[in-house]
Amino acid sequence: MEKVFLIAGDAGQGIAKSAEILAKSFTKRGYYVFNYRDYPSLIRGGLNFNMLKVSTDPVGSHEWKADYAVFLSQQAFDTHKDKTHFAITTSEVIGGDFQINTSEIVQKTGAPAIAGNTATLGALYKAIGHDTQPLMEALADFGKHADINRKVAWEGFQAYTGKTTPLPQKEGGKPGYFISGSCAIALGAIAAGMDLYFAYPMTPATPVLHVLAELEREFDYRTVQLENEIAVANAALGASFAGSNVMIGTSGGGLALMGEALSLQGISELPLVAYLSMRTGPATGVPTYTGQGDIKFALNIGHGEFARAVIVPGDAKEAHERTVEAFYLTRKFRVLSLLISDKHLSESNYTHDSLPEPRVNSERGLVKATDSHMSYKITEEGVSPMAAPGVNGTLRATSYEHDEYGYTIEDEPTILKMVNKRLKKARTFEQAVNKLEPVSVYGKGKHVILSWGSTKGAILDALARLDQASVKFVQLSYLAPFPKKQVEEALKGAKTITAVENSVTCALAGILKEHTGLEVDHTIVKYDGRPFTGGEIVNKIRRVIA
Amino acid sequence: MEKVFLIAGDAGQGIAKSAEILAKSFTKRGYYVFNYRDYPSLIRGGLNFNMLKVSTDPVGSHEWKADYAVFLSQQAFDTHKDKTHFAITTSEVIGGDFQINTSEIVQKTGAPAIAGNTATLGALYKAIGHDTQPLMEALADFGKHADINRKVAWEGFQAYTGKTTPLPQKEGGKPGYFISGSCAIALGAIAAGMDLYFAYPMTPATPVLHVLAELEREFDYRTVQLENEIAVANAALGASFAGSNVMIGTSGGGLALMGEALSLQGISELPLVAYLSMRTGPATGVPTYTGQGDIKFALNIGHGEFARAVIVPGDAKEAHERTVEAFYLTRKFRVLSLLISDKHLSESNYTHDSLPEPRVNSERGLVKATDSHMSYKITEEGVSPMAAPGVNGTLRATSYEHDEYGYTIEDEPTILKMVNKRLKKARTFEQAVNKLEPVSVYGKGKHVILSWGSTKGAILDALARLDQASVKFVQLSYLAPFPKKQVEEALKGAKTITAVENSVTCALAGILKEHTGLEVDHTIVKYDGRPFTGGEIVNKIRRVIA
Amino acid sequence: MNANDFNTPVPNTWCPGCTNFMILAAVKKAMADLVNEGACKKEQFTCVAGIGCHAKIYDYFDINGFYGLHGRVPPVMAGIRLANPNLKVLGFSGDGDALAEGMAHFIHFCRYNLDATYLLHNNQIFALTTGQVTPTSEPGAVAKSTPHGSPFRPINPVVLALESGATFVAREYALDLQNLTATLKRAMKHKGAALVEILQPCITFKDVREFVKDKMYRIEPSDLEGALKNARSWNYTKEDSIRIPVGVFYETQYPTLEEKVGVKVWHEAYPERPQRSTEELWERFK
Amino acid sequence: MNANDFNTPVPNTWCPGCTNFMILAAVKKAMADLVNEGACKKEQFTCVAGIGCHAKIYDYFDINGFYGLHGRVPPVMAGIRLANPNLKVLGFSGDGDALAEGMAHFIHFCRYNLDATYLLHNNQIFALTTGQVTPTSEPGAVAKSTPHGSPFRPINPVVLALESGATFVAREYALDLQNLTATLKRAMKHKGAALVEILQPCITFKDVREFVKDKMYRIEPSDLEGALKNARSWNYTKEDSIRIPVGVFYETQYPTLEEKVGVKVWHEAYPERPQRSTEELWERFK
Ligand SMILES: Cc1ncc(C[n+]2csc(CCOP(=O)(O)OP(=O)(O)O)c2C)c(N)n1
Ligand SMILES: Cc1ncc(C[n+]2csc(CCOP(=O)(O)OP(=O)(O)O)c2C)c(N)n1
Ligand code: SF4
Ligand code: SF4
Ligand SMILES: [Mg+2]
Ligand SMILES: [Mg+2]
Repeated sequence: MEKVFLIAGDAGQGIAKSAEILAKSFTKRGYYVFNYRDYPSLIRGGLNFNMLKVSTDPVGSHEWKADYAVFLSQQAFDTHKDKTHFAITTSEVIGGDFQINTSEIVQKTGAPAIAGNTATLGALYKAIGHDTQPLMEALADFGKHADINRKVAWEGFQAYTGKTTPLPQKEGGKPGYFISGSCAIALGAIAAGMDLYFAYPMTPATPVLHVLAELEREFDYRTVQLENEIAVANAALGASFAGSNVMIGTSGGGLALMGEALSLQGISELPLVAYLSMRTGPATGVPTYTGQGDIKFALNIGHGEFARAVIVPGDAKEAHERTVEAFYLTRKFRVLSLLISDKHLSESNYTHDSLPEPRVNSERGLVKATDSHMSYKITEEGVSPMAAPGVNGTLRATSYEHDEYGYTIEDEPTILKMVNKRLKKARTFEQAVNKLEPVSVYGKGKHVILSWGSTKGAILDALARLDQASVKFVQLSYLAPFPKKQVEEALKGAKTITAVENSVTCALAGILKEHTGLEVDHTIVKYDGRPFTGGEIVNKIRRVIA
Repeated sequence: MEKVFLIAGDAGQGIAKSAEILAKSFTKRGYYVFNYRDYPSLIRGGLNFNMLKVSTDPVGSHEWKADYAVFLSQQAFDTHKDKTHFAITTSEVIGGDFQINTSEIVQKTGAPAIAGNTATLGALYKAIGHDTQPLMEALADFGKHADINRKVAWEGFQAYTGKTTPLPQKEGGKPGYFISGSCAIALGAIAAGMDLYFAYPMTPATPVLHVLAELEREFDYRTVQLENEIAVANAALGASFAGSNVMIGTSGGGLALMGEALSLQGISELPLVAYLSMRTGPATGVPTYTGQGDIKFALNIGHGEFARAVIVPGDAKEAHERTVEAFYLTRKFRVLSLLISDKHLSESNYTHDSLPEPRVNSERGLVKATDSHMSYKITEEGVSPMAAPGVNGTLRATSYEHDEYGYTIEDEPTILKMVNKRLKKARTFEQAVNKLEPVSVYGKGKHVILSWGSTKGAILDALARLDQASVKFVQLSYLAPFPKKQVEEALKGAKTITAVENSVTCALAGILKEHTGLEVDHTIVKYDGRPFTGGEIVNKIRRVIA
Repeated sequence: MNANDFNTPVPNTWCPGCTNFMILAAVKKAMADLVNEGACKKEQFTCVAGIGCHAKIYDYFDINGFYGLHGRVPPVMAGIRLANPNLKVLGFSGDGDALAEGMAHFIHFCRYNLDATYLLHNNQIFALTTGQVTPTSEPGAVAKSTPHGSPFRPINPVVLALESGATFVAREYALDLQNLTATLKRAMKHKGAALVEILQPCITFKDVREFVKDKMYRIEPSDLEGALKNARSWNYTKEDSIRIPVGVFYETQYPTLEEKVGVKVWHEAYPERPQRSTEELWERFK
Repeated sequence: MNANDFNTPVPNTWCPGCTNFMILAAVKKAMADLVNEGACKKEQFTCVAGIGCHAKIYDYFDINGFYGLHGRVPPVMAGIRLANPNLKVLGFSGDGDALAEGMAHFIHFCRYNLDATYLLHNNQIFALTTGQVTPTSEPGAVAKSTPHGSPFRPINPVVLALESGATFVAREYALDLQNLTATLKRAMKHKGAALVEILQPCITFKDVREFVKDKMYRIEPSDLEGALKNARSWNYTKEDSIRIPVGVFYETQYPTLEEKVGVKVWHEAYPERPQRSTEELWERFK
């Protein structure tokens, strides 16, 4: 059983905060909440909205139609009134199914005008037939303004006399965690033992920068914003060379500036985690909206040939786990870890209740340098043990082809030796990735939905509504190295394969074909900057497998 | 009938010049010459060598073993003596099969020491049993030093008493053109009507910059070196917006810095030709050596999804023709033209005798702006007519998603409309590329060699020595849009497919599979920075199709 | 012709009250004046914008426009001017745009003495990305990526422009419409690289309107040494003791890059370039 | 310990007689002196090189080394210092490397006052790419990409460094081994961003050895104003009338970026970071 809530108003009106409070109040009672944030690229005056799906079962997507909407501005009402079955408005708005006189309430309670929002939350609680206790708890988030907001909420609850469609009480459910993809990635980096995070702000990667900056003293690492993305990537490699565990973060435009440095990662083999949060492209595109259109670029970024992990988690919990894996892989194999999210995963909030620990521990794993240390020693597995400079020996890292010491070379035999070393490493590393469950299978049907990244939530929500005996979801969490065997295994006996991607061209279909020769039967794509909902997937899949 | 000559000495000794004179002398008699230049990344003191194959039939590659070598320094002799059957040395060198006393000759003739090189060329002419006339003609290149060099050459000819293995006289052959890939590309750009070339120096793309700078006043265009590659790419788009026909050039590292601007090309749809000359990567790699390892990066560069032409000519003549096509396509369809070469094609010299004109003419094709001009007008073919600013109307170009006027938008319907416009354009453009003979087939056998770019010369040379009834060469001159139908046609009935690529991973195999589902049976790769020779291809193909 | 003739139908998405509105008004007024004076035709104006709040200006006036990438305004201006020296180019950058991402181009724009007017909307913050420090933020500034205080010192773009060869350098305050308009007109009339820094307080993330208004005083142009002295007298700190010089710091003449390269309006000189046969071109390689 | 203790077995590929050999000698000598004086251990020295002839120095001394990308020396230095403030970082750039490709980083390196020594091998040419103009080439310079004369003016890196906040700024001549060594030692001992421009004539593409030697005169450090005056007195032109100041222009103290950020040797402080459970970390999102 689920209910969808739409909270809409002007940018700067505190929409995001109201939605968060509401969501938190539900998670406190054990509900699952998914929160989608929709906002244009401006600071104040435009329209924002949040779509919350609240359910007694796990949810990972929103819907485009709400059961209840709260409209905090006229513009919001006029623009979005069709997105809801029932509209609660404030005294500032003309129209709607039920109006809460927020100005009266704030006057009566002596609250500031902005607290009027909270009255509508009280009203919503009445509308679903719940007592306000969890809401009152969640309002603690307002700190010293908590009490006044509670008063306002209570008045809103009292004032509401509109229709009520009850949401079944969820008893006994353990309160879950309500977290965004960005926060999960930041915490994953902390769990993995990061020392330094370098970034230059870029939507939608910026929240990770903000969260990490906030927490840097508590966990004793540092966050440094540098002059641009090129500086960021090169500084990160410098820090990695010096022994630190580093991560950088950006969006597509910033990544495009880092191509040369990522290629340097390839030949210097310095551990590096690069976080990419995609948005609607090309170029500046539609900067606060989502898309998965950078994936082929990420898979192939950097001139020359070198191995990389392209890690594409599907929800917040996985984002945390996979971030730890990104650190694990780059430290253990000295390959580039590209950790990929998008606006939808980074900026949506998920409810997770169980938190299994990551599959691996990330370790710095530095060896002690010897007096005649070989930074690029040829080993059986192709991985040269890594040491940090400063205590013993002479450590080297270089953008040129080099010998085992890191000296520049140009002769054929040494080039071959070193390329072959890196090739061997790539194979060792591929085996390690295969052990990280790069492919997950949900359901058992013969109609396969194949996808990766942030579409996971909508597809899982759809799966719950589809005939699970006939549909199966194969989720890829790694696109490089491509988990060929596991994908082939998962697709064996498929009647149809449908690739789902938030893109124009459905790169996944080509990627699948390139690696397995398998052709998808259908593609479901969406490229208007908006993410899929469970409902959309249900409809499209039904049409496709009809 | 062919002979291979090796000219080796120290960097700064004039090796390249000697080789060029020798080559030119042969082309004057109607021979075909291919000249491979091998030099390390330094200015003076290291070793350079040139390998010339001189033949009565067309040639497009060198060999690693010469019939005659000239060694101008001890170091050159010691390092490269195994590369030849017979070594002519100068008086400075201890060793060799025959020594020309160059110091005596320069003394006697009163020539400067550097002219000693020319004596060895005279000697070579004796060794192949030819009269020196064509050499004397070619020495005209020395301008006011021509006569003294002729004297020296004559002395060298006289002094040689070593073995003679005659090269058959080639009578009646029309003198060919002896030209490098770089020069051909520069001339192609001039032929296409380029107004502005922007670049930042980077080996092996720099020669195009130098040649274009040299010729800019003669053909009235301008070459501008800017502060870095990011400036280059953005300036080019600015100039394109303002109505100019522009090209930029770089190598892999520079291209990696241009990713963001190339993505801007994708959404702004401003005509742009970007020339990439690849070298051994990743990163700085082996900067004066060759490789094709950037191809997947080039095919996918730039965040977001947008169409592009990836044009991969195989020799100098084709480089000229395809450069004109690059301009044609970008102006007609407002798509990015990526013109790709590598050190081997750019810096080798080819002999061409017949010069068919390019398939198309490049036209600027500007329309006149109207008062309420739509820079991104939706048309049936998806191509918005292009006008230049300054006379009428308001012209716009933008990195944001936009409406037909170029104003910023974020709403779903307009995003869809504009993405669909660009999709339509991509299809129109694909059809145009299919008319440009993107695939060439040589030979008729059922064992197919599939390749692209600079490997063409070696493969054609090999084909001449292989059983042409059993082997066929399918050459791709476009990798994007991928000429799927024509490739499938050419591969129909193949017994085996062997992909040849100067790379580690043979990207071509994956590209083929991605687009056609076809799996190659064999790959022949080489990744030591050196190009294939005809002989290497012959040996490897024989093993493969045995 | 008046400022309103430059209006567009696009809804404005700056925060209500944003000081950028005044810059927009001033630029439109300056352009209208120039057209009325016969100095320039409307069709010649061409705007190049970076990415940030400042750059949204691209949508708000009806002149030719290139909405480029973050930090890349100067090279786009260079490309436009080298392709068509008849266009009157106005560049719009923010402090993040010009001095963080785009610092290399900022310096080289001045060095090239490109004939264009470069407006630097300085609000000492990355505004559009919701508030982080920029190269002109004061020492210790608390912002979203520096919640424990910025470790950086501000850099002075007026000094840098003067030292890098800009031939017209000024600073104005966004809310002083009259002086801003006058200085913009002067800058647009100047032949060569003109930098106009505009103090443009962000009322949402860093509202220093009162502070700037209090501290401002007008200066007159002087020689380079004097200009530098004036420029260095305020280094973007927020102490109470400081004073902020505004006005034209410096103006001089020097050949422009376009002149030195020797360019023309290529597409007018050659509506189509003469077709040249391969044989003609390859002749020299015989 | 002496200079030879820093030798490597790698064959040197500079042109015979290249002035870079003297820079190599001076750096080795300076390092040996610092070790002998107990100021530093050999293992602490860490070189960061750009791409160009200058950068080949990476191969020629036996100290920790990061051979990076063209133009990117400063951010690599920053990364190293923020990761391990015990390392003694020496950066090596060319004029193309630092002032064309890398201009943004050059300015910000000075602004950050990163505690590192930055050597700028200035030969007024892109040497390794066989000779094109750089931002310090004289006006009208004829080179391979400007056969009809450069349209650009030179820019003055000493002035830029002073204006951008470098706390130690000097210029030396590559062939004056004694002064070069002494100044390098001073720079290495300085806490903060130290720029040492080294006039390093390229004997193959632009041999101005005689010119530089003739025009050089030594200066003493002064206050910022004096330093700027000295620095501006030569702007990289080649007129007969010019004089070239060499020596230390300026030295001052200011907190470094590392201090302000508050860093430590992370991998020594935390050989392995404590493992933290997801539950512990997610607690705050309950
Ligand atoms: C390559 C790149 N990096 C980062 C961004 C994200 N970004 C957009 S606006 C902006 C800050 C703009 O600050 P400023 O130039 O000062 O403009 P303001 O918004 O303050 O007017 C940033 C970092 C981007 N668009 N492109
Ligand atoms: C991104 C990038 N662009 C261009 C190059 C090519 N490149 C190599 S060295 C060099 C010039 C170096 O000039 P400078 O820094 O002055 O060094 P010098 O050789 O004079 O010592 C260039 C442009 C490169 N390696 N990387
Ligand atoms: S955030 Fe600041 S600069 Fe941006 S529009 Fe709002 S007030 Fe103006
Ligand atoms: S080219 Fe010039 S800078 Fe480079 S090694 Fe030779 S002399 Fe030295
Ligand atoms: Mg700003
Ligand atoms: Mg140089």
